[in-house]
Amino acid sequence: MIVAMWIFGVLTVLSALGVVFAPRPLHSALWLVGTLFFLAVHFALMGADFIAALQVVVYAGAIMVLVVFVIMLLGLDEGPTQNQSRLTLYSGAIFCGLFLGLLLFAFTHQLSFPIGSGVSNGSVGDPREVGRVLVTDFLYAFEVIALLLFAAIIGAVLLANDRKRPLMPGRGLKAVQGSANDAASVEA
Amino acid sequence: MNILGSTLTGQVTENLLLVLIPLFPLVGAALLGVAVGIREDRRWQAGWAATLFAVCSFVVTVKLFLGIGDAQEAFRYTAWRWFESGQLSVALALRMDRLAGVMTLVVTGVGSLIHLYAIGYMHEDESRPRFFCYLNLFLFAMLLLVLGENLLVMFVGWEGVGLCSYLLIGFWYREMPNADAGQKAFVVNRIGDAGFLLGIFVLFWNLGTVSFPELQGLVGQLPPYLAETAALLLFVGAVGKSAQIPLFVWLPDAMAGPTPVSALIHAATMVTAGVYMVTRLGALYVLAPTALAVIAVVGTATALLAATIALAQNDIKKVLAYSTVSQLGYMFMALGAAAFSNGIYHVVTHAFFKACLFMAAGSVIVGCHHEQDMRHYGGLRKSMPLTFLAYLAATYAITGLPFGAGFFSKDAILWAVYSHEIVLFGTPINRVLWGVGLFTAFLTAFYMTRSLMMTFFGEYRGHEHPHESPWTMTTPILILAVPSLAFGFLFGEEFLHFLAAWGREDLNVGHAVLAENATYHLLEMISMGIAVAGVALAAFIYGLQPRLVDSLLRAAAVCRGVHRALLNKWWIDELYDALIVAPLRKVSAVLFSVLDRALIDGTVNGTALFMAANGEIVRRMHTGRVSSYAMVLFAGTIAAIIFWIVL
Amino acid sequence: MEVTQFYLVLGAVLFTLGTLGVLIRRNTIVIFMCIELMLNSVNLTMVALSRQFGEVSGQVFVFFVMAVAAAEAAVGLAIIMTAFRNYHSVRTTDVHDLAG
Amino acid sequence: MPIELQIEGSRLLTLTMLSPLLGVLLVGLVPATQPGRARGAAILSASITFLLSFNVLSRFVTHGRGFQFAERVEWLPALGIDYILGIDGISLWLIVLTTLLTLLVVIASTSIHEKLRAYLASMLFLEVGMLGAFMALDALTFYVFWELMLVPMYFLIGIWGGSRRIYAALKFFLYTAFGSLLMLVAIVYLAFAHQDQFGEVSFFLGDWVNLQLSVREELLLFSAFALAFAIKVPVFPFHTWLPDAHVEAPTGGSVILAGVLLKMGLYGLIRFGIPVFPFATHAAAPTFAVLGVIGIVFGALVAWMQTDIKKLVAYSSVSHLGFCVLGYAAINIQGMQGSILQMLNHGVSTAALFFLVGVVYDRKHTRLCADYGGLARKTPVFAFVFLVFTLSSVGLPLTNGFVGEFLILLGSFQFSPVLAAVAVTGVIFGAMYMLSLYRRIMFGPFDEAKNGDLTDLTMRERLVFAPLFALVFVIGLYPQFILDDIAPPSRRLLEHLRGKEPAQAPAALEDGVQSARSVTAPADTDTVDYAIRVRTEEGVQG
Amino acid sequence: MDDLLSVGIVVVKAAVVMGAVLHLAALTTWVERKASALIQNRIGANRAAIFGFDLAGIINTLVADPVKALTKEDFVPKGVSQFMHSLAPFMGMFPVIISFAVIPFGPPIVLDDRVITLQLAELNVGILYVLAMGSLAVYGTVLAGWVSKNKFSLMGSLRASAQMISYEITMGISIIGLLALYQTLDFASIVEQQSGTVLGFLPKWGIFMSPFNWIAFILFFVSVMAETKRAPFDLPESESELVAGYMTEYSGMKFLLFWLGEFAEIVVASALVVVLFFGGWQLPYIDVSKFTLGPLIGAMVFGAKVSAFCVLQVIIRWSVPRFRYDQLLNLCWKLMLPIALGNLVATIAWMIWLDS
Repeated sequence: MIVAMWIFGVLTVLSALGVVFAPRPLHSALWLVGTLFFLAVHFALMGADFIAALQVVVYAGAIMVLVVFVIMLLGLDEGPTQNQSRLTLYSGAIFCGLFLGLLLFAFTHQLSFPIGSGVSNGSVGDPREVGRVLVTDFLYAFEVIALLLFAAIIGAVLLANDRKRPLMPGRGLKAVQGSANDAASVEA
Repeated sequence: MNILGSTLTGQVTENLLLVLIPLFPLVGAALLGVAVGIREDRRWQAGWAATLFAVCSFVVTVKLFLGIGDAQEAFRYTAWRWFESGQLSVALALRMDRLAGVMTLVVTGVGSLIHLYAIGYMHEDESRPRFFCYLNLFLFAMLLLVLGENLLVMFVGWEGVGLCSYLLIGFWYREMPNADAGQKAFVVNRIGDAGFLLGIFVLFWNLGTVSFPELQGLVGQLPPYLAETAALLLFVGAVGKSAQIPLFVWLPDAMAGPTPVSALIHAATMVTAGVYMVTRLGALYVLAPTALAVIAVVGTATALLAATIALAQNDIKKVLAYSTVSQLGYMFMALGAAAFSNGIYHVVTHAFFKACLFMAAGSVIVGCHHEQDMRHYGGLRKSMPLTFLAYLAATYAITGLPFGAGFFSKDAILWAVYSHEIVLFGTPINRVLWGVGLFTAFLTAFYMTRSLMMTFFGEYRGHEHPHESPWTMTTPILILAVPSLAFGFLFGEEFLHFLAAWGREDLNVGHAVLAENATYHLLEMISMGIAVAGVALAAFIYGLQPRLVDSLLRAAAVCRGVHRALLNKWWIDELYDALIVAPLRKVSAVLFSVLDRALIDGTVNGTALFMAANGEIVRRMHTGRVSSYAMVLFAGTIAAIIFWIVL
Repeated sequence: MEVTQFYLVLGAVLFTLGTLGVLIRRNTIVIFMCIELMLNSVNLTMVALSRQFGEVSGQVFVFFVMAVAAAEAAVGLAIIMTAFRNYHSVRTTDVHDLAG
Repeated sequence: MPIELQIEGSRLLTLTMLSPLLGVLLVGLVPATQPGRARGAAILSASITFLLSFNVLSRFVTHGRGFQFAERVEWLPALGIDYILGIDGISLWLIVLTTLLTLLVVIASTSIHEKLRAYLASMLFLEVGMLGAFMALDALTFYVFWELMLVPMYFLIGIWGGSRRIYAALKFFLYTAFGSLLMLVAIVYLAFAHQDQFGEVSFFLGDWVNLQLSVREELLLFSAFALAFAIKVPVFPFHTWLPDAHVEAPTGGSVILAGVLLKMGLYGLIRFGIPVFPFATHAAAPTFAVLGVIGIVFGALVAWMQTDIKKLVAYSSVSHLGFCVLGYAAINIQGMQGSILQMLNHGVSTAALFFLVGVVYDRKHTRLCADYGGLARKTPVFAFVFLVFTLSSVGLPLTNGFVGEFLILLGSFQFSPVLAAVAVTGVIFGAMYMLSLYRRIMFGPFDEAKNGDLTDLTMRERLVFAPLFALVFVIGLYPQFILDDIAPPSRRLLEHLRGKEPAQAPAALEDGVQSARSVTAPADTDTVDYAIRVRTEEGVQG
Repeated sequence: MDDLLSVGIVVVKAAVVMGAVLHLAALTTWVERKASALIQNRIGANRAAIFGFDLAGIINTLVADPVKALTKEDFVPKGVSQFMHSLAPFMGMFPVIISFAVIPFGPPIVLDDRVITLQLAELNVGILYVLAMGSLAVYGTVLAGWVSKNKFSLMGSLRASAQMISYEITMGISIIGLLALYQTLDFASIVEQQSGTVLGFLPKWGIFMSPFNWIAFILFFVSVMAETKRAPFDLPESESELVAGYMTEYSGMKFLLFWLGEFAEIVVASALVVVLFFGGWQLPYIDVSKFTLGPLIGAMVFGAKVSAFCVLQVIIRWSVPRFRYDQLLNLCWKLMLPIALGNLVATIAWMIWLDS
């Protein structure tokens, strides 16, 4: 466990670096897929199987496909993109360093709970347990999230629809469904 | 029997018929209003319908009038509680006592005749229904004014007649001067109305009521200075409505309206509303001697001023208009001498002869194809004999030649002034006023005869062929000519007796003191002589020596100057324009451009600009680039974390 | 190093890297991906703490974060597409209509 | 003055207030290509609201106690904010006016071609805000609705307005927002003052009445409220947003602005100012009276100078609202009743005037008097209707304008004859500018080449004018049915104010007023009047 | 020592599974050639032979073809990253093969105290794992299409990804009801639950566990077929429209990898269908796990079932014509998705009814 943790930890950080510093967006995207995949491994290592699987399905399988899709569709990968001005770069780096330092400081010296005292019982990662909590304690949030996704679908359809081509050229509801399908298929 | 000083104790009878009097014209107005757009070939009916309603109203009035008992008795009709607030409670109520009855008779009677006359006068006009609608509406408002049970109902009529006057003066609105004249009339009237309102306020806040009978009983409790204030404020209203100095300027302009309108509104009825109102509140006015003095002075001055202007006018209607103003001045002289019934007497006789004069003038105007300048008349007695007869009779009456209607009423006024102690600023002025009144009588005789001569005698100086008017026009004129001549002679004494409650005790005709008073008879002689002199002089100049005036004007610069001044009405319009209207315009413009736009808006916009300038500085921080925002956001987060850790 | 602490630190590092990416990259899509990275680092932290405390709600939160991320991806990418249609670029330096 | 809530379970007020939202929904569902159906939906909704308000009117008990149809629901209990609605005779008629005018505006929306649905939705939203503000008894609820009105109006001016609409909209927004923010501060202060004194935060008007405030506090807080309300009225030096907003707003916007929104300010002064700040109300009355009179004369004079029809009517609003303020400041029953009645009258006649301006503007797209002239001949019905509303605006007796104006002047005369005398000139100037407007548009020669294509009022327009036209005469002939409703709350308010005059006159002005007052009225007018009245009745009967 | 043994066992299992899948896939290619020939009434794959034995075309398909592919020129378009170009087929192949890791292919072997499950990874979220891997498979096609710098490729990959994502949803939803019946996501547990009978005569396979599961089966089967991107769902590589879709620029071994991946997908799909609906390694009426050779028998039963479904898919592929693309998506979103949702509701309702 510890060994795997370290190995995948290093891999995660490396691929995250790839995401940030890869000159081409598509490479960034692929690095990100890697990162996400490794994170899924981490989740699995921590016993959160459900989350791990979900991580791959949702992130790697859906969101990142969407991103890659957009990159390809828009032809954004023509060449390495320039970074911001030097000032931004340096100040960004300094801020990030400061921030990381703060976080590390906080996580190593300021934790308010004794590290390792927690008992990881086996049922924590069990999908059954997660599911139960999800539809009991968090039912309201669950429903809200459902609504949010629904709204997002509509929003995405409206936004991505080409203005020059009206959404509904007199075809009524059918057309809406059609375009919703396209967008939803892209989005799922 | 004088009710001016006493509380009312008479019988008040509720009578539903009373409401019919104003209702007939109102219904007529409404019907005609709806029918404004009827077909051309049906429009002739409008005049007849309106006349019918007016006559109905007259008939009801006669019926009621005959039922009025003694001075304290009255008919009353309360429609509904109009509004009430706190102690104020106003009913839409009508009340007819002797005074109101007389006025109602004049309004409906003369009004009916003028309606009839208007049928002929307006028979070519395409908007006759509208005209008769207005005319009926006017009748309604005037009747409200006269019959109002309280100050507010009177005020309704007061403003209502102003509105109708506005509408009728501007009846031919396509000519801008007509519209201007109407507006001028309304606005000037409104000045008076404002005073009237304030007067109401004074009375209400101190007596707690606006109802005439109640007021009559309560005015005695008013402290003198308040009585004076209220009386003067209300008089301002009368000044506006009855065209006295300084608010008389609208009346001559009002001649822009059709002639029946001039006859009805601006001679016979509306303009006398002021007189009626003062009489109605006579109980108040007798408590306010200073106010009465002011009234007398204003009336006298107006009479003189208007008469002088009338001397030089060439427009026949203008002559009559100034004559009306002058005669109204007489009426106010009477009021100023507390001889209210004499004022009303003159109102009635004036209604007869001035309506007759106006209608006759209208007949002449129609006959001469809408020519109003007397210099283009002449010798019309041959071509329109009936009109001539009527005009002659009316002129006879107004000039104050013996036994005409004007003779009795005017003399009574002069005597009232002479015999009454009118004190202003500690000085008794009644003799002066009398003298001026007498001189005015002379002028009146002169200019009226002048107009008669210029119109009906001599050679015809116009171009179009004159013709006599149709019977609808001549009949009313002739009918009115009769009382113009005979009213005073036949009914004068009875009339004054009838209204004795509103008159001075010592002036009652038949009063022992009066009958034996040598001065009274002397003065009668003098005024008779003056009238004859005026008539004779005018007849001489304009009948026998038509060139005399011209040569006089050519000869003497003074004469020319005077003539110019008279012709231009003493430049009073111009004076008002320069002193009031123009500065007001200037002030408004300055208020708008300087105060409103520059100062207030300047401050507001200046603040906004200041803010905008600040924003301009802050703006540069907003590059519109997400990353710089993100950077700032992130820096802020870090600062927050540090803050949190440090604390 | 303790497991939980390890993951906290790992989360911090990933978060910082994501932030760095957001700050220094110009391409909107890359920025978008960096935000995803930040979200994931938080997910990691939450799962780690969920494990630490034996409390399943941490994972439920992660679930919600994922759902929100999905919604965000849909709308965010649609916005990027729209922006591209209008500006023919997805660089943050080219889209600055809100410049004061 | 305890504020009684006659709680009733029907939730009629909430229903009425929120019913326009149904219209918003319906309008939103209609496709943009079918303006007719959108308008139909809005008309339907506005009619429903109107009928509901009519229901309120019919079930309202004239002499009922306290606030009727009251509702009280905890809204944000943690902050002591309740959702409290309730109406008395004062708000009742304003509510009916609001629903009526909104309905008419929606009917008359044919001139809107751009973004009709948004226009209608804004209008209906605006209606919600207005109704809510008239119904709210909780200061924060009131404030929410108060601000809610601002937004749709901003859009109405800013989107469908004339050429300088952005400037006007912004000016309108900033002016009003500026005032209302100060008011918010005062509201919060009062709520916490209540906590200090009674232990819990409360925004309820009825709780505030019991507050013990020092004179200094009261004056300061009242100033904050009064500024917000004065801007909305608008009282003289704060009026410059009004002409701009009116001129640039679309017809419907002007109508609602003049008809309802301007009443908000005075309504707020009466609803909140008097119960909570009785001393300050007394102290500020002379100032308000003077400003009101300045407004009357100033508005009238400036209106006289205008060449733009709408601007003229806008300045006439300043003048008319000056009357209302004067009546309010008179602090007597006549002034109060007159003021409220005049608000309604102004709502009827000025709204109608704006509609009328809209009629010609829709046809000729110019608002300059000079571009018209002699219309009486070409469009007689229009001219007639215009005349009636002109006269109503001028305050001719037997039209609605008279009674309110009369009561105000009467009331103010008791307060200060001098001010009343100055204010009366407003009557004169009113006739001057309105008739000169009428003369310039309707009279004179008709330019066939320029205006030959003008048409008279259409059936729809006649329909819009019909109720207002009827109201002009109904109120003019029998205003008592409104005055009766207004009287009890007015009396309660005055009762509350009685005996709370500040010990010493705060302003030098007060001296003038005092001395002026002594000219006419004995100190205790009421008793004297009563005595006289009794005697009078005896006199008449005996 | 123990650990070492465990690792060893895992390695062995991995090798077995890997080999089995690849061989099944390879064999399926042969079946494909031969079946198509049969269906089209021709002989098919009969040229290559070793010493005259063509083994009914096996030599041709399993020896000659790979050799040919291996020796072909590896063509990479100009200006394209060699690494990316190679990565694409790998990423297409990899998730497919590892998704087999969670599929139990036989009852556990019990040796004294040690239980060796015939399942590579005992994940308690097995189905999610498979779905996750399935969604990762998209990257292969997407990358291939993008890296080829070719219109047809890009078009093909876009079609492929849209198709796969869409059908994944139907696939997932269609089996939720089933999973609710099983009350678990673990494949081993699922298969174990499928022993015995329902109504006394039907084997208690997934498809018979509720009156609606046959609907789920049809939906799921259609979806997994769509996932394999084969006819009638071969829009991404339809040769008459897009030359060869995302594979246009691939040749030689890389092409073969794609090809093999496709067939591996067929095998995985069949295995999933079998595990979920047809009892996995269970034999009807007989409890295999009780036999000594149970694991072997179970594995053989499983293999047989999988093979049958592979053949079925091949037959379908050669029997049904290709969809039009809009029909394809409409089928998914407008027909299958609603039916899947309805099926879900119905199944749950049925469960509740059963409980009450």
